[in-house]
Amino acid sequence: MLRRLGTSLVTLFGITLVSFGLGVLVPLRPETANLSQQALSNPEAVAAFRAKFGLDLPIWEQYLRYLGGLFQGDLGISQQTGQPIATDLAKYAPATLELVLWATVLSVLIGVSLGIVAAYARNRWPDHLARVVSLIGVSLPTYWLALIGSTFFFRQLGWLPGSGRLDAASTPPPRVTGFMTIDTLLAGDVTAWTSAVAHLILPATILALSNLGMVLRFTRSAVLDGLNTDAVKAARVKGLPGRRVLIRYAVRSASSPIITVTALSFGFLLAATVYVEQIFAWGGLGQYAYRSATNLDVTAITGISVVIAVIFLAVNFIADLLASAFDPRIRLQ
Amino acid sequence: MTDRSPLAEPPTEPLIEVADAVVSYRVKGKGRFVAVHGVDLEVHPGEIVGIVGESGCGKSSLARALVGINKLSGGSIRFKGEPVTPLPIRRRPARLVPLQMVFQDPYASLNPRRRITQQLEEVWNSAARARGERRTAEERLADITDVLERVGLDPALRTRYPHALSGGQRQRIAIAKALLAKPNVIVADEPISALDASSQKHVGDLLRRLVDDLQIGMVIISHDLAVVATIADRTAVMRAGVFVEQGPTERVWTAPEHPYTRELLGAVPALVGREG
Amino acid sequence: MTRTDVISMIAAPERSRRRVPAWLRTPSVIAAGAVLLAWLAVILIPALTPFDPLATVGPALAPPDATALLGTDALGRDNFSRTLAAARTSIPNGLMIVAAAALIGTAIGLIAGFFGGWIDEILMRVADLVFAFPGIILAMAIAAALGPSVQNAVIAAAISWWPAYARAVRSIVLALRESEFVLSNRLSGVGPLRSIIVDLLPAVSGSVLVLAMLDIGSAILFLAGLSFLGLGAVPPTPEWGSMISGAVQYFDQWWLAVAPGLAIVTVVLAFNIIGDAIRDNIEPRLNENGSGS
Amino acid sequence: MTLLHVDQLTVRRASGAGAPLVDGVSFTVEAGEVVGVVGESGSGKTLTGLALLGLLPDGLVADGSIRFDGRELLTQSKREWERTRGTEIAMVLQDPSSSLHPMLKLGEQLTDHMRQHLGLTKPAAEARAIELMERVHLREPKRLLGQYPHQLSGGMKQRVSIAIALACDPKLLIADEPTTALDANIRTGIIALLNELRRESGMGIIFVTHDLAMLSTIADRLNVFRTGEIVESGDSDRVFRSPQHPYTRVLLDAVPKVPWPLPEEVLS
Amino acid sequence: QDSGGASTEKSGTLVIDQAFTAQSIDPATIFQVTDAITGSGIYQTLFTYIDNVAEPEPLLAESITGNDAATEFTVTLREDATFANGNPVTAADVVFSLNRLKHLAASPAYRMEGITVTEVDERTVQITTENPAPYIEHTLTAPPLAIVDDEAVRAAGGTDAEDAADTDTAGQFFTQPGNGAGSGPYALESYDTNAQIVLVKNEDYWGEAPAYDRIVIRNVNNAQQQKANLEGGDSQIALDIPGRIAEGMESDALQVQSSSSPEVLYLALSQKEGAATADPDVVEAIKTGIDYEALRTLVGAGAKEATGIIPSMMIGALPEGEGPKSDPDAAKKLLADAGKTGTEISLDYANDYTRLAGIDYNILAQGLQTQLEAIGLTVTLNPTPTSTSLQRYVDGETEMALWSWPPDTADASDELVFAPGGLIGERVHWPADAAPETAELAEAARVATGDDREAAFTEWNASMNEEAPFAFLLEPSFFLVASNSVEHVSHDPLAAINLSQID
Ligand SMILES: Nc1ncnc2c1ncn2[C@@H]1O[C@H](COP(=O)(O)OP(=O)(O)OP(=O)(O)O)[C@@H](O)[C@H]1O
Ligand SMILES: Nc1ncnc2c1ncn2[C@@H]1O[C@H](COP(=O)(O)OP(=O)(O)OP(=O)(O)O)[C@@H](O)[C@H]1O
Ligand SMILES: [Mg+2]
Ligand SMILES: [Mg+2]
Repeated sequence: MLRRLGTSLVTLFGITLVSFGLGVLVPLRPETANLSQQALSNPEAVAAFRAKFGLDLPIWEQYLRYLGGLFQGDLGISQQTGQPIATDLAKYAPATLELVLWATVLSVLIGVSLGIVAAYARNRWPDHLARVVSLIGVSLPTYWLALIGSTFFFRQLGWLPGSGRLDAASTPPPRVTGFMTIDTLLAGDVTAWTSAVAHLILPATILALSNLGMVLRFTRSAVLDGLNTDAVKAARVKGLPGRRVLIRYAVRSASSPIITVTALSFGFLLAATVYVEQIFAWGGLGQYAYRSATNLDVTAITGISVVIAVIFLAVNFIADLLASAFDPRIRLQ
Repeated sequence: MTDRSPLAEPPTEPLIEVADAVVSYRVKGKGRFVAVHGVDLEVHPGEIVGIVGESGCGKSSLARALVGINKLSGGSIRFKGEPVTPLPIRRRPARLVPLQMVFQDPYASLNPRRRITQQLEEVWNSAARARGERRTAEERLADITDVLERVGLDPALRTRYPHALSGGQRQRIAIAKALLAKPNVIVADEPISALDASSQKHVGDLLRRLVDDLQIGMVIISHDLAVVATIADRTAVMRAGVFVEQGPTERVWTAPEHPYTRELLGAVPALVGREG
Repeated sequence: MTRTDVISMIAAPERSRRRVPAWLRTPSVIAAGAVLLAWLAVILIPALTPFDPLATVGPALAPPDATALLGTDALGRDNFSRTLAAARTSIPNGLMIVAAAALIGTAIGLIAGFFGGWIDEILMRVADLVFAFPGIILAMAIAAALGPSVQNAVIAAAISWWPAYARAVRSIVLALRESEFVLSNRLSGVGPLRSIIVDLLPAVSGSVLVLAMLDIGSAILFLAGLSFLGLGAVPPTPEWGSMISGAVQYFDQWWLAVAPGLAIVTVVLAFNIIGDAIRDNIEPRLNENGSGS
Repeated sequence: MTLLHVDQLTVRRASGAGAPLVDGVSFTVEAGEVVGVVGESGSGKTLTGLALLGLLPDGLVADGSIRFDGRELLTQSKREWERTRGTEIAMVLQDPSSSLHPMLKLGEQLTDHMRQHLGLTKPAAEARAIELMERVHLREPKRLLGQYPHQLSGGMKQRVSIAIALACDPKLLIADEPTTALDANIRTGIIALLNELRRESGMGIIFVTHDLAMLSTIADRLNVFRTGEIVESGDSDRVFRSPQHPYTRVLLDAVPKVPWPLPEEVLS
Repeated sequence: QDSGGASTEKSGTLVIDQAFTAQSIDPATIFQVTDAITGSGIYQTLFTYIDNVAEPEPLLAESITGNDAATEFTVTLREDATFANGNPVTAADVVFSLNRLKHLAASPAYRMEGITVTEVDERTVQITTENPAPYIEHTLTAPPLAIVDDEAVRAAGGTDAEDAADTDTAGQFFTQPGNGAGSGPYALESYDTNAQIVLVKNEDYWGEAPAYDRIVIRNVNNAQQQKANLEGGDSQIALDIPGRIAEGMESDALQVQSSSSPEVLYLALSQKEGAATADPDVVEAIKTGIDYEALRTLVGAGAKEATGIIPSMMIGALPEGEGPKSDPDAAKKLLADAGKTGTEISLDYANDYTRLAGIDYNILAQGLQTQLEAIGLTVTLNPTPTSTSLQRYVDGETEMALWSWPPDTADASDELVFAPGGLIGERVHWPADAAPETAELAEAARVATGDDREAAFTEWNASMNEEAPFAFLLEPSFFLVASNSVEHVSHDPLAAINLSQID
């Protein structure tokens, strides 16, 4: 556990180093992205800008300052917005997490069930169907799916809202968790809650679809492996009925891969939000990341990378804990 | 296997001298687990030493330590008077190459993706290089053919992949591989227990014959007392990491000193005793 | 369960009863075949495109008709020709990403697994790092910094993809390093390099190949994704991702978004099907070899 | 009474490719009889056992006839097979360490089929499981109920597998190399238990093993397998004393013969 | 389902969809359009434009008088204006705000270059400029010159001292809801540079009560999405819909407005030694080789001929039809005769730039590439994000670059940066001595006052068309689509909208 924590810290440290390194290697000056054209030709304005963000210091000193701040939870100031990055992230991360969480739940629920059915009905039509679904699923570009989905359900049919997290007309609920679907409930605002859910449906479903194929394949092959074990053979030798063998024995064997694929999905979906948030104007980490990257806001990129890595490591850690809870052989001390 | 005199003391210098060898493993969260608790052993040219003992008593750990795969945590092992150093990441020192090992699993001891010839040539090349000899293709072919004949295999099998051979054939190839290094000592860890009944006997006989012909030393490890009894000159009985008894095979078989040896003998099924 | 297991799970053996002649089932033959076919398609494309994909051939934004099968774009270029021609960007570069990632990853995995110790520790920490570093962000940053171009996108993708291979290879090597055939060779004085090349590399090549074939589709998607964000292919080069992103503003001209989208799906699907088939056919064979039949 | 009558049992690949893996095997098992099966690796011993349970691996099919207690098994429905397995014919699989599910407690694995087949309540099934474990010489059976397979040694796992097979009082037990991982003493104990069961409840036993020496102490009859066929079959004493088929002779020859007799104190 | 049909009923909330460029809502740092729009609701300037008329009208000021040399001005403030926190707007606030802008040295600080502001009495300030500034009212309309409450801002760590760049800490204060430092009809509720910005009615507004309870400005950067939102009644105003789409949207529920642009799209041809574009023949060929009309068609509805660097809305603009003429055949011949056919040129442009009237730079650049290749030039495109592209341009590293210039005010003096030796002139390595006549004309235009200004600028403009290494491509039109429930909305002359004027 301690070791794990240690390596995670090393990883995070490395991420800050790499991000910073990117900033150094890149032959660009942040002020061009963040100052007006007129100000750029004014050395004083440029100097003021560089001084404000510590860009005039030697790079190692900038880095040490950054690390010093990091230990106090200070991720620096965005060159782009002048806002503390921690504030920005606290605002955007919940939006993305809400989206990704729902998408993960959706894709894992559907993908795992289909995967189990496919494995059980191996080489019969449900399996073939699942194979087609999963192959197409892994072959669909998320952004294209999002475009098509948005065109169809929002523009053509008008069934679902196409941008943002809430109707512009409804007042956002006071921020507690940052999850619209929860905060609106906490505020007791049913209209806003309905709106929040309606806004979630399209992006979450599209994200889920883009991930479904992977989950399905993975589950199928894990359950098949489970079915191929001697333990399953032994269970059948005992005369247990097929369905019970499947659920109790084969799926049980597959539990740890299923947990892992859930964690993987989370990571995958986190990345896919870059596209989906862009199209649905979601206002989360994905959009923020894209903007920061194109504006060369190195401090923000570092902050985003750190936060995403933390989420990623945390999710994997939870996954491992869960897996070990399921599997007596790998229980952690 | 009839022409050995169980009483003849080997007059030569020992090839292998083991003094108070200790092998231990690091176990996660539990410190070290000592698998071999300090054993002494000598192996002379032309001699087969059998080591028997139940599963998990430390036989393989000792065998691997003998050739340097496992590091010793205490005591010493000498080969031809010089210490056996652990197998390094780099190339193994040339002087240790004549100290060879044959593994239990005939499936695992051959690379499934290479033809038999390629694998034999590989070993021959490295061993010749270790001996500092000039390497010519003719010599190599001659040596390989010779060795294959020695282990009783049709040289035509050379071009096959391992999966196209039976278990017994594979184990013979594994032995041939060891022989190509022109060994002085072969440590064989359960060389026959994975084989089916008919191959077991053949490979056992083969090992005995090799020792007699080439005057090499051999350590054979087995959990089966009867197997060892039929080919070994001396037998050591191992239990929980120590030798409880060690002596000429006939003595151990006919006049066991340790209760554990007796227990093992008691479990030898009757059929073994029925002379056919 | 670690990610390594996951990767080996993805590449887990899946028995197939289809009978394919043995020589056809060697990894290298299948891979070479698939890649060759892809190249062939790419080479043949210019012959198949009815128009120069870069030339204005008709009125802008014309709907599909007999000449312009999939309509024209805002510059009056033939959408069908462009969609076809885009394969020449996507496929070779997708292959390139995978090849680079697989090469780097395999080399690092072999070294880390074989030598172990601090070398392993350092290499794997780096792999962890890259793994945890959001790939798309890395790619965006690289592309934004070095300027968008297909080459930079390929570099960015390869940089963030190799750890998958390194881990898979390392885990196989870790298991094989202690295996008896490796040990017995090393006892005979076979050196470490030789051991890696002769015993370990062939053992991992099958898995690497399976992973790689399954990855080509994702690589093409990734590349198109970067282009979609304006960080990949540079106009006027036809590229599916940038064609889709260009089409965002022209949704009444549905053909502009639909054609490249379907093209991606088709090609990626094809590679995925090939990858699947290879996995089905290679893995059992490796298995037989590994355990005897 | 003839418990099992196998007639011309053949196992081949569904695709039809290759020679049959089990080729026209016929034999019978009487109630209370131990039938030894020996033969080289890959000769079809395990496949024959699995065929008797209708559990051939995917892609393999059986034909011929398997009559058990007077009824034909090969034409049974899936449901009927599920009722046959475990209660009428039970099997101890070849590899005990992998045939226990690593993530389920032994208690569950020992009792789930009892509750399914015998309709026992959980406590009743557990009580029976404890009794069975005692019979296979497992110590502290109560504690074992709450443990997972990885906490047991190979020999213990093998004994648990035997206990599972015996749980529903099968009429026929197929034991596929059930004693390979066992210490000599425990092996003797298990052999004694099987002897007791066949005498008391008339259980028929098919005993698959490489260990000829051990078979000689328990088997009534012997079937010698080679490449999917039975090359010799007959009364065990007779086969051991005067083997007819050359292959049987090779097998018997391979049994190590120590030039010395065992010491007196050991034999007694 | 939460979106009804297109509603014509005026709701309490106004939703505006725009492609965001938001960065900061501290007036002294505002230079992005989104922030300018937001600021127009919260803060007020001394002067303002009303609708799309490039004529400054007093807002917080009551009147202005100046000397003949146009270097000293006296501004009298309104009496009744108050900040949202109740404090009156005084001369001290004006001095503080403008000096803070100057000394903060942020992006828009250059607007105060050479300008000194002093308090005369509570309602009067004196403005002195180093150079003649006949356009001073235009300057005073700019969003960064908004007046903030000096007490509130000082209390939050703000300062107008010379070292403000280092010591001012009020930046965050402006993002806080209810900070009360502005005098506009709306106040900030939330500020999110990524997703949306929300304003609420300033209950204590000193003027006529604002029309809406809330204004939500959302970041929707896809025109199709903006269109759908409008049609679905999800939003009331969309700002970045290209004319091509906007034109077809006029309906019972929707109004479409277009306005001319303050920006001219141009190609900058570097005169740097070694650049292919440094060759006068090549410059000439490019300027005549471009088919301007075809480009306008490509960009779509409403794009107008760029008759020169000065857009048609400003003084000094040339009449329609007097812009650069295109003659591709002549250009081709010119190149061929000079043996320069096949010259390789790289074209830099920003591929994430969505602001300019929804023009897709990717398309435009490819159109240019095709045209120039037709006359015998080989053009490679080098699209990069704005930040990268701009840096290359600023550093003078581009060969041929596609840009537009957003003027700060609707006055032609803002275009003088293009003069030889000017800010933009330097970027293409075009010093004053490269075209001394044009440089002189520019200087003359800079200092001209009164009625002379128009003539001076016109002359400079015409000379630029002849001499400058720039090809002025077109003048786009800005389109604004709004729900009919919005009774009055229009672009201001700088193509933004003024929230406080919407009804
Ligand atoms: N790598 C290891 N790490 C920790 N413990 C080990 C390791 N290898 C072996 N052991 C332990 O050391 C002991 C001796 O193992 P060893 O393999 O030498 O036994 P063995 O006598 O060869 O048994 P078998 O007959 O089953 O092969 C066992 O208890 C085993 O669990
Ligand atoms: N699923 C399968 N598909 C095809 N062939 C198989 C399958 N399972 C086993 N076989 C083959 O059937 C033959 C008989 O196998 P079986 O397992 O019955 O042998 P066995 O006599 O039990 O051997 P052992 O003593 O090694 O356990 C072997 O050649 C084996 O390779
Ligand atoms: Mg061992
Ligand atoms: Mg078997």
